[in-house]
Order: sequence, then C-alpha cells, then structure tokens
Amino acid sequence: MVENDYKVRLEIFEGPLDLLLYLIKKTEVDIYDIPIEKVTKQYLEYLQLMRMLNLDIAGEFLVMAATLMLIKSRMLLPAEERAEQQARDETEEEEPRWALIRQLVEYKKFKDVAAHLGKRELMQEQVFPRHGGGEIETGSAELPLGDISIFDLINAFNETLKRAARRENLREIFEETFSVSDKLEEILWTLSEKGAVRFHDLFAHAASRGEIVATFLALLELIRLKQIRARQRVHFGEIEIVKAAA
Amino acid sequence: MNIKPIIEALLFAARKPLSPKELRAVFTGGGDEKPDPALAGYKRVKEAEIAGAIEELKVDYINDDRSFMVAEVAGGFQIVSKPDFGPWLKRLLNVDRPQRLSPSALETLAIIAYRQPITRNEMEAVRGVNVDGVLRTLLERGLVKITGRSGLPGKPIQYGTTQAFLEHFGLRDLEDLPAIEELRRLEAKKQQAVPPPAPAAEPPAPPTPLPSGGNP
Amino acid sequence: MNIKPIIEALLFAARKPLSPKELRAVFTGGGDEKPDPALAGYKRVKEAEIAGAIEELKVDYINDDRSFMVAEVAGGFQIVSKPDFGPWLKRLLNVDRPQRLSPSALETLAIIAYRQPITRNEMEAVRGVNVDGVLRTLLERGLVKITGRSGLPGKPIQYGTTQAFLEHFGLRDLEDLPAIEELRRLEAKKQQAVPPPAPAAEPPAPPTPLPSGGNP
Repeated sequence: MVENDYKVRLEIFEGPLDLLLYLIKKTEVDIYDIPIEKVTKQYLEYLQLMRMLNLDIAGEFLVMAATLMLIKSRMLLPAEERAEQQARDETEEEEPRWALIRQLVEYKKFKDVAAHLGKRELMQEQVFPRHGGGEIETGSAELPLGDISIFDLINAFNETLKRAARRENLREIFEETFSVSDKLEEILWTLSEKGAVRFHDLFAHAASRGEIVATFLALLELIRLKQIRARQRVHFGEIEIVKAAA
Repeated sequence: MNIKPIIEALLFAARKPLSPKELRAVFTGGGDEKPDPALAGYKRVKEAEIAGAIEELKVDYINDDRSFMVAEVAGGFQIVSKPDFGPWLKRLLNVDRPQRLSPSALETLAIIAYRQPITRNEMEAVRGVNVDGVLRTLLERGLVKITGRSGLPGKPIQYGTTQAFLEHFGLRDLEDLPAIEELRRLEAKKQQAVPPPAPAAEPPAPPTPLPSGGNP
Repeated sequence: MNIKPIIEALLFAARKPLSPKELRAVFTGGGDEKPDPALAGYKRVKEAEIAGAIEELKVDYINDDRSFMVAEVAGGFQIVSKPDFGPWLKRLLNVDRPQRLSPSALETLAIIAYRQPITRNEMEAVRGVNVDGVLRTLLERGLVKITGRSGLPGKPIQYGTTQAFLEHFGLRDLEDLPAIEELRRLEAKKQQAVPPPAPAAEPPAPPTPLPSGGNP
C-alpha cells in the first residue's frame, strides 16, 4: 500500500484529463466536438512515447485509454445499432462520450482557477506584513533537543508493542485494518494542532497491534519524507515527534 | 472622538488581519477585567464607523505615497508593504518563503476551495488522478484541513480550506475567487439532475492492456 | 533615485531595529547570491543619505499625525506605535487571545475528559445533540485530539484530551479532575448490572450534515 501511495507520477501532465485537454488544444477543436478518433490516436501515441521514455505511467492514464477506445468503438457502430445503443445509454447511464466531455469541461474550469491562484501566489510573495511575518519572540524558547536515530525509535516501538500485548490480553482483539495513509493524516493533523507530540501518545490509545503497526509505518514514512522529525532530550528518554522545519 | 488614529495603531501593531468585528471588540472592551476608564468613551462605536475609518486610512496611505497599504485578507484588514518593495524585503529578511505550490497542488486546492466540504474520492473524480500525495502536502502546509466526515458509506473524511489558504493567496474570502458562483451552481445542478457519475474514482478491473500504437 | 520609500518599506517590515549600517548593507546587496539587477542602481548609497531619509520619514509621520513614529532603539531605527495607544494595544492582545469556551463546548469537553477515548456518536448519545461544530472548535483549539479508532462497526474515530487541556484548566493530570473516580465507579457498576444502555452505541450515525466551510 505504501508503495502505491508514493508511486512516482508523470510530471509533464497532471493526469489523463490534462493530457486530453492539451491534445484538444493542439488540434484546435471545440471541446464539445472532439474528433474522438483523432484524439484517441494521439493519446495512445503519447502513452507509447511515455513508455519509450521509461516513464512510470499511472493507472489512470490506462483507464482513460480504455474509455477512449470504448467511445471510439461505439462511434464505429452502424447508425441503427448506435441509435439502439444510445437508447440503452439513456436508460442506463450517461453516454460515455458526454460523460467525458462534461468531465473535461469541469476540469478545465478548475485548471483555469488554478492558474489564477498561481498568479495570486506570485503577487502575494512580494507583500510583507510587519515583522517580516515572523512570530514575535515569545521568550519561551524550546530546549534544544538532539536528533535521535532510527534505533531509538524502534526501541520505543518495541516498548509500545510489549505494552499493547499486555493490553490485548485484557481487551477483545479487534480484527481491523488500519490504513497507513489514514494514520499519516492523523499524525499530521495532530502535529498541526499541537506542534509536537510525544511518541508514546501516538500509540496510547491504539486498539490493536494492527493499528500500532500502521501508525509506526506512517511515522517512518513521514520521517523519510522529511515532514516530521523525531527528537529526544536525553538518551532513552521520551521521544518527541515534531513537524520538520518548512 | 476620532477613532481613526486608534484603528491605525491597532492595525499597525496586530500580528494578523483584524476584522471589523474584532476591532469593535477592542472598543467595547470585551473580556477586560478592569476596564480602563480612559477608554470607556468608545463603547458604542459601530462596525460601519470602523469600516469608514479603515477606508480613510487606505486613502491616506495612497495619497501620501507611503510604502505600505491597507490590504483586505482573510476577512480582515492588515497593513502590509507594497508589492514593489518585495525584492528589497526579501534581501533584508533573507527569507526562504515557503515553496511555491506545484500545478497539481494548485489544481487540487482549487477544487477543494469551490467544492468544500469534499472527500478525496470527489477530488479524484474531478482531477482524474490520485490525489494522495498532493493532499498530504496541502494538509502539511496548513492550506487544507479535515472538516468532518461525509455521510456516505465508509464515512470518508471531508476536507476544506483554511484561513492560511486565504492568507497565502491574499484572498479576502472565498467569494474573492473567480466565478465562484458559477462553478458552485454547476455542481448543484449536477446533483439535482443526474446521479453522480463515478468516473476515475474506481477504475473498473485491471487496466486493459494497451493496443499498440494508434490504429485508424 | 529616491531611497526614502525603500527605507520606509525596510523599517516597516523589519523584525528588529535597523542601523544605518545595516540598511546600507541591504542597498549594497551584501550576501546576495544572485543579485537582482533591478536593485543594482543603489550600490553606492551612503550612510549619511540613509540617515537623512530616516529623518524625513520621522518628520512625515509627525506632520501627518500618524499613530506610529520612527524611534531610535539600541543604535537602530524602528517604526513603533505611539505610546498614547498603549492601553488600546493591551486590549487588542486580550481580543487576540482565544475567547472563552461556550457552555456546549465545555460540556462536550467534560464528556471527553471523563470518557476518553470516546467517539463522536458516544458524545452525542450523552449530550443528545449533534456535536460536530463544538468538536471542531475543541480540535482547533488544541484541547482535544484524535486518539485512535474504535473497534465498533465503521471504525469511528476516537477522541481524547490533550496536554493543552490540562494546562488550560490548571490540572496536574486527568486524575485531578473532580470526582473522576466516583464517576468511573458509577459507570463500571452500570455496565455490570444493567445491559449496556443502548443509545450510546446504536444510533446508526445520521449522515451528519456537515456545516459547509470551515468555522472561524
């Protein structure tokens, strides 16, 4: 699951919709009147190119290819069969071509807003409040904490597991699947609320071994991504998890 | 009883944008244990008077060609330096301003801003790609927050934009975004008319192997 | 080539008093890796010119009767608010400080404190009303945090109190809460004696209509 979450994505296009918009713009056609055959051909050529460049193609690009192929095949149907198909589409679900067009139109609007936001961001970068926007010194400077090693973390984790084992004897054991990405969010959220959290507090209320493992994996992942840091005042002391400096 | 100088001092000293409401609270002295008698004469100041004084200040700074201005950000007012001096201030403060957002972060943020509260699946339906990583960045930067849970099956988490989002882009409020009404209406209509199409959200089955090349 | 507006912007945004020497360093661009060509024309600005511009600014603020002034502090110059406004600024700090908790927030907080870890549904079962908004406030104020997930169907999130909670109420620890032992004993007895009170666990979470947008 972790690997999936962090699959490197194609940077050139933000996704299949972005690529499609690009192709439509390039061929200078109306978004409501896409020549499906032509666009599908170009789309598939792009995917080929991405393969040749050894770029990791996200699954979404392949799903879109399948959708385009489906639309194309329907358009190739003889007229009467197409009418039949359309009638069926109306009763069941939306015709895939219109669904796609609508999605493209909607996506394009947000893309335009994103461009607007990008401009505002640039402008805002030039503007400063008083004190450079920095916090005014509060005088309650944190004690300097030494960075700790991964082994310290694992030690702490072991402790937690041992304690959980004791707890599990008492409690019911719940068969649960805790997702690492949910835990990632919980940790980040907690940190954004509190700034720092004690290592053990993260596990204090864990209901099962599975949850502890998920939490721990999330911690490691966040450390790897340099989003958080683990620190310790004294050796073998309490480990503190803090947000990494921006 | 001129409130303009007081408001100027307040805006000047505040660390964050102040709304007319907050300014008014200063005049009415809410939360003061032992009210200072010297300040008592201002208890009845109205928000409209405050807004008027702020307007005057704005004009003052423009007429006097000061290097700062009164900006309206995130529902409040704040005195900030004019953009022209950005390069100088960067040099002085030696700031590493937070990195600019990537195009995909901006896109996702735009969707969240207009459609909040919104679940991850709903974002992915619009963007057509997975938003995990991007969403995490936005949460980490404090531009987006969890706002609750949807009533949909599985109770997925819902997200919305934060005060920091408005500040980052220098927006007065969400209405300050372009065509926000139009984009919202689109959504409302869609929900009435058709059942929500579930496009990219759940790719059905394994991605079909690609037919090689383009065939006519 | 007027340096006054630049100096004004610099003094305005600086984090500490700036000496003419420090201001000059900004003009000469010391320490810039890739000097901005737009700023290059000011390389030869002299300290005396800088001092002169500061003097002009001083006079400007006096003449315009601004609420701030250029003060000389610790060998440097700084724009500060005039002392006359001190009482107002003190009040502003009060307003800036988070407001008191509402009764419903307090009630919810008490339930969380005594029954943690506790899910939203369980809180609602005790309070008899939706706690969405209140819970969000408590989370935002850092008094409550997510502590995990319950083993109940749907794995609802569980909440508990934070260190800030203890600090806010001047408590040493949770045991310091009034009569917590008694309340717990009461609870324990109830669970032994009578079948668990149905309301707490059961209500299949009315698809909580979330108030749109973030709250203040």
